[in-house]
Amino acid sequence: MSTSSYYVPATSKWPIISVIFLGFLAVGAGMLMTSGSGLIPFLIGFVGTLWVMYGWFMDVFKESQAGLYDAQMDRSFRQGMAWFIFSEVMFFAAFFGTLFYIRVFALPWLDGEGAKGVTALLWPDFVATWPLMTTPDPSIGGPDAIVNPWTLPLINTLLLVASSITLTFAHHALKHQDRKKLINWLVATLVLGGVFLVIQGIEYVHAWTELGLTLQAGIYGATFFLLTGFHGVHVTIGLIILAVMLVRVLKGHFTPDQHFAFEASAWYWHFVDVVWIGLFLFVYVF
Amino acid sequence: MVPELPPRPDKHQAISDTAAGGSAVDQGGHHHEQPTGLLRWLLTTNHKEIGTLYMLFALLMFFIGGTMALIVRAELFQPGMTFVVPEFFNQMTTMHGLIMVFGAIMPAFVGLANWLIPVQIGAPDMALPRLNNFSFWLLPVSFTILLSTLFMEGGGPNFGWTFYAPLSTTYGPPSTSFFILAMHLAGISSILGAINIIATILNLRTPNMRLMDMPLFVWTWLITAFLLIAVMPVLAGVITMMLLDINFGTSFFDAAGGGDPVLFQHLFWFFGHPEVYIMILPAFGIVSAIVPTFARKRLFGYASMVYATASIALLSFVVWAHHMFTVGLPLTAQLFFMYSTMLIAVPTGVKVFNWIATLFRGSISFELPMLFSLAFIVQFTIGGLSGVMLAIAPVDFQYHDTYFVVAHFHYVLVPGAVFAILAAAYYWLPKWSGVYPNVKLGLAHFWLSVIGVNLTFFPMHFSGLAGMPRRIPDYALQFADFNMLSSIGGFLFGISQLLFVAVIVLCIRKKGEKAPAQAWEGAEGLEWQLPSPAPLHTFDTPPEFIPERDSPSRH
Amino acid sequence: MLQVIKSVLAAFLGVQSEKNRQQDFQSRSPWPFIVTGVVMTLVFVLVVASVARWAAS
Amino acid sequence: MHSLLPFGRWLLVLCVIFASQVQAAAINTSSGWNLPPGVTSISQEIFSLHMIIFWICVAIAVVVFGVMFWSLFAYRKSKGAKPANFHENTTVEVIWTAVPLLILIAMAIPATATLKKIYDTSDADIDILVTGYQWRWHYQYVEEDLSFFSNLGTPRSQILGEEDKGDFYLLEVDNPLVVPVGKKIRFLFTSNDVIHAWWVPDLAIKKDTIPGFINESWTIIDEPGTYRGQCAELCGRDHAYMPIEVRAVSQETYDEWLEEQRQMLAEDAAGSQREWTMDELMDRGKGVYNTYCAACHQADGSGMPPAFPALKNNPMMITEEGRDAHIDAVLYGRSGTSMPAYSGTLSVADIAAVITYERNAWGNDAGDRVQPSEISEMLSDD
Repeated sequence: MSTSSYYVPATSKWPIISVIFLGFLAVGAGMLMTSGSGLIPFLIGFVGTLWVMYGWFMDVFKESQAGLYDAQMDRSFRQGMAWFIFSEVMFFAAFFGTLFYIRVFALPWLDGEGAKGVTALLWPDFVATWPLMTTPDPSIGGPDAIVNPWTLPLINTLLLVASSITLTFAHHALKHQDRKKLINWLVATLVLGGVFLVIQGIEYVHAWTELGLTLQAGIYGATFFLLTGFHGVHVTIGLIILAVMLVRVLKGHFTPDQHFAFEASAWYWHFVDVVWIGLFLFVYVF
Repeated sequence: MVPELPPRPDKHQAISDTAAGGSAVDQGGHHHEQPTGLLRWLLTTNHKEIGTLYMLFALLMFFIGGTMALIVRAELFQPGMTFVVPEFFNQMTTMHGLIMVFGAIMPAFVGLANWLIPVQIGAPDMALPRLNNFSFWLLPVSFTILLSTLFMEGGGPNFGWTFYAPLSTTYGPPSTSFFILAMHLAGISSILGAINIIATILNLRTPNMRLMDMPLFVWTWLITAFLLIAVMPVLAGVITMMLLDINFGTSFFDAAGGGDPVLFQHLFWFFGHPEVYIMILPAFGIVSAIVPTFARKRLFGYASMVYATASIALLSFVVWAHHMFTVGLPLTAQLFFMYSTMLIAVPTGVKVFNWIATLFRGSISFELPMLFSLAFIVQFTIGGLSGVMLAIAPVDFQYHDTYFVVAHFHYVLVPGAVFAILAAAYYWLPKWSGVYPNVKLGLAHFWLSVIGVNLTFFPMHFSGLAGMPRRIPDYALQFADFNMLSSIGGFLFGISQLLFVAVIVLCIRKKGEKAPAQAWEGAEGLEWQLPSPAPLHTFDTPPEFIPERDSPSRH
Repeated sequence: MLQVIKSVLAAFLGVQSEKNRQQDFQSRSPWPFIVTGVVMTLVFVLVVASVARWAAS
Repeated sequence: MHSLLPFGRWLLVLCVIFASQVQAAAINTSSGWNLPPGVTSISQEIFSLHMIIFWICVAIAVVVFGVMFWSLFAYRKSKGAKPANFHENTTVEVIWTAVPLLILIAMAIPATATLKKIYDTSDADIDILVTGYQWRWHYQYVEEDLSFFSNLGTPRSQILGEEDKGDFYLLEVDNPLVVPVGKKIRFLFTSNDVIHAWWVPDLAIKKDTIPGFINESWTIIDEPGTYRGQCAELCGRDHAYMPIEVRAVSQETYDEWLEEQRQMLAEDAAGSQREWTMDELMDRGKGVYNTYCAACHQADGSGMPPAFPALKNNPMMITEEGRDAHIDAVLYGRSGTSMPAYSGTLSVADIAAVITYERNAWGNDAGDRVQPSEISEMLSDD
């Protein structure tokens, strides 16, 4: 705080516009799921939301470049981002909790083990295994096979870990005013993340069409796609954020002291990376 | 995430002046041009205006949800299907719960937080003002979608506000997807609002206000905001899984595919139990502000109040399954959740004892905010004591899902949380509007509310113990008398809330006794140094703050 | 460290004298208190869980 | 601004409320306003736990509110009270933290003991599988090869207020669960659709029925009698209309009842083979219709369009061409609507009778009969 007066940002039209488009998005999605119509409001909402994010962030960048934000505003942004990531952690915690509950409690009970083993009277032929290839009611149908963790998933793990490292190098370059290195490492990160997504897509197609591993393939398919799917969405968001950072870097934004937007995207990317490590261990390997 | 203290201002930049607070008031200066008319409210980033919006929204929802409650009470006035059909009755109980929890009580507290936290800690506004605007305006969109489900084919949500699977998934009405998306929007609003509140409290305190100097309302909101950020995403996760079960053929909550319906309840109550505290902790903060003012004595055990709030919050993460004592938990789990739940009574008791010790040997007067706060203490304690009874797992087998539970949580939420919100409104209305609330109307409102609320909810203990399950539109004859009393009380309570609207309208129109800066004789805190009504922009520069322990006026 | 543990325990019970509290808040960093608090919460949960396990057997 | 007056009024009002409730409870002597002590050792243990914790709470309330109201009275500003200057006292705080803790520990010990007894389902004499359906209970005597549905016994006319309500309004069923006294009965709870909860206050059993999982509980009933309860977990539209009636009888009566049930089953099996007259079918069909169909399609067949179509003058039910579709709808339900499949719920005789009834009641004039043998043939074709 160089002066003791507070900085309060100006009003902005973006929040209210964004609320309107989110409303379109929700109503469109609801209509798509219930009646099949609703593509138009959904697309309006989707495109509109993207537009709003672009506009809102551009305003923030302009203000940031104009030097309007003081140290206090910077701290507010930092804390806001940190708590936002904490909320994301809890979002994934719910899904990991689901996975553990199913594996540790529900399936053994259905198979006749543990405190509620009497349940097996209802499913006399069921055998609990993980991965669950045959569901308690066989008509639901489990997957025919599962993804081998030591093929594409391992490559993906290495890609993401590598991308975290390259991003850290980029950050160091930024701190040392080395624009060229910064750009190179940032591009490398983007490429690694992009390849990760492509491989994930290939794996999904393979799983869905050849392994019979689908959302409907019992609880294994459900948890598999829930965890990897939401992780994939987060990778995509992270890539978009990093791409925006690249554009800003190319425009000459950020200084060694003031580059919180860059740091925030790095936090987010590391978070996505850590989630993947958990996924690799508990969804694929164990 | 606790920051180092902001540096003290080098010079006292002319902020040591009078109660009218010369520099505390905006003097034109560098504030941006305000749009006018409707646009002003749509675009506002001012914490006071957003706070007002939140509270008005909550009031509207309070009346919509209340009307639904009255439809329920009208049907239950007598046994037999008399007034509505069971399908509609279930939609009314469900929507009443959802609207009151997510649309009335939470937004009311968020509105109070918006209005009060910046002025109580000497901040110019919330830390992230545009996000604040965004958080608010998500709510009207969310609740418009939610209410519109009532008019969709198959009706709105009819599975209770706890929406247990598979009643809400496989057997839910088609509109359930809309309900889920509406909850997502409300959840985003809550998370972002909570992030904003934490950032404000940790980052924008006036320089010499340390954490342990903060008013308790700020403390309770800091902890509440933490709870919100921790559990709203879990709710988002579980409703997303519902959405997948309904529309994409997954089997999270279906044993046939290897899932478990009880998993839904675990996830829901991992959110739901802290959610209960989200709806009561800020009330503790309000009462802890009002009682010392009208007892003219420092709050007894400030530190233990803070610690007790923190322990309640931490414990709230490990007690969720006490809502599920009858689902067939293994014995060890049953015992664990029974013990941890019983322990919550300890810090909660500490709070009540502290308030009473504050009253003890004070100099007490009975203005409207004080009346509501005292009623809160008594009525909340009744709800707390029935909570202790419910914690005993084997006995809970008899209470669970009966009107005894309905009585318990309504005692905590209506004569508890709602009374605290009303107390806050009467306490700070002079600061918001510049005039005192009308005493005659306020007294009538208070007494009719106290009578109405107790007449509604006290008999429910008995109908529950006598064996009446909750969420039924029709009941056996032995519950008839208690239900008739409850229905009469419900209508009395509901209608008397119109008096509150009258009080507010009078205040908005500035009809009433003008309030000075320090509207209440014994009031302490930065907000009472601002003129009444508080100007739109306050504290352009950090004000000087004297911690209460050093305050000359109250020891 | 002992003082930190003592203070956190006091916080769990909600009882601490003003003198000790003032002393705690002299220290600049809240992190030892936060970390100790989280650890003690976990310990507390484990204790209640083992009591439940013992009682159930 | 105002002084004691409101408090006097407040106290007075609270007294009035309390008195009115005492009176209300006294008027209705059949109910009481407390938990029933029940008829099993567990229910009585739970009742005494309940009373202990209740009196502890009352005592705490008396002390806390006593101190509070005395303070409010004694330290009024209007009487010139001057505020004291204290805001902490470690001794007092330790005491009021420790004492509640001790009380809670004292409560937890007997509660744990009771809970452990409740969980001990070993060595049962009789196993009964209880299955929740929307909206009826199904009981299966596991060792006896005997099972039946238990439906709401209260006629709809009472619910709609067209007729005076009986003493056991909404607490009576067509086929009660019959069990012997003095025997350890183990209940296995599960559900066919959504979560229900089987609750009989006199037995102090309340257990959720979770689809796909089984929960256990047990009871030994000491006194013969009829014990009533209700579904306690919201399970959809007719949640209020699935009561429980347990009849505890002596071992001899129980054995006789079992014999009777077996005979009825045998008769039913025989009945599905023989030819039924129109009157027999209409008579039985009317009963089945009122139990299973009238809640949606109404006793007079008028339905509640569009959700529940009218059966009166329904083309499917007055023409020969509609016959197959009609039978199909009753047997297998209609997907996408709330019409359930009855092939697993009703006996072939019941299905034949109710279809015949629907085709010939309320002015429907299809005139044909559907025989039980026809239905059993169709079912065995699947």
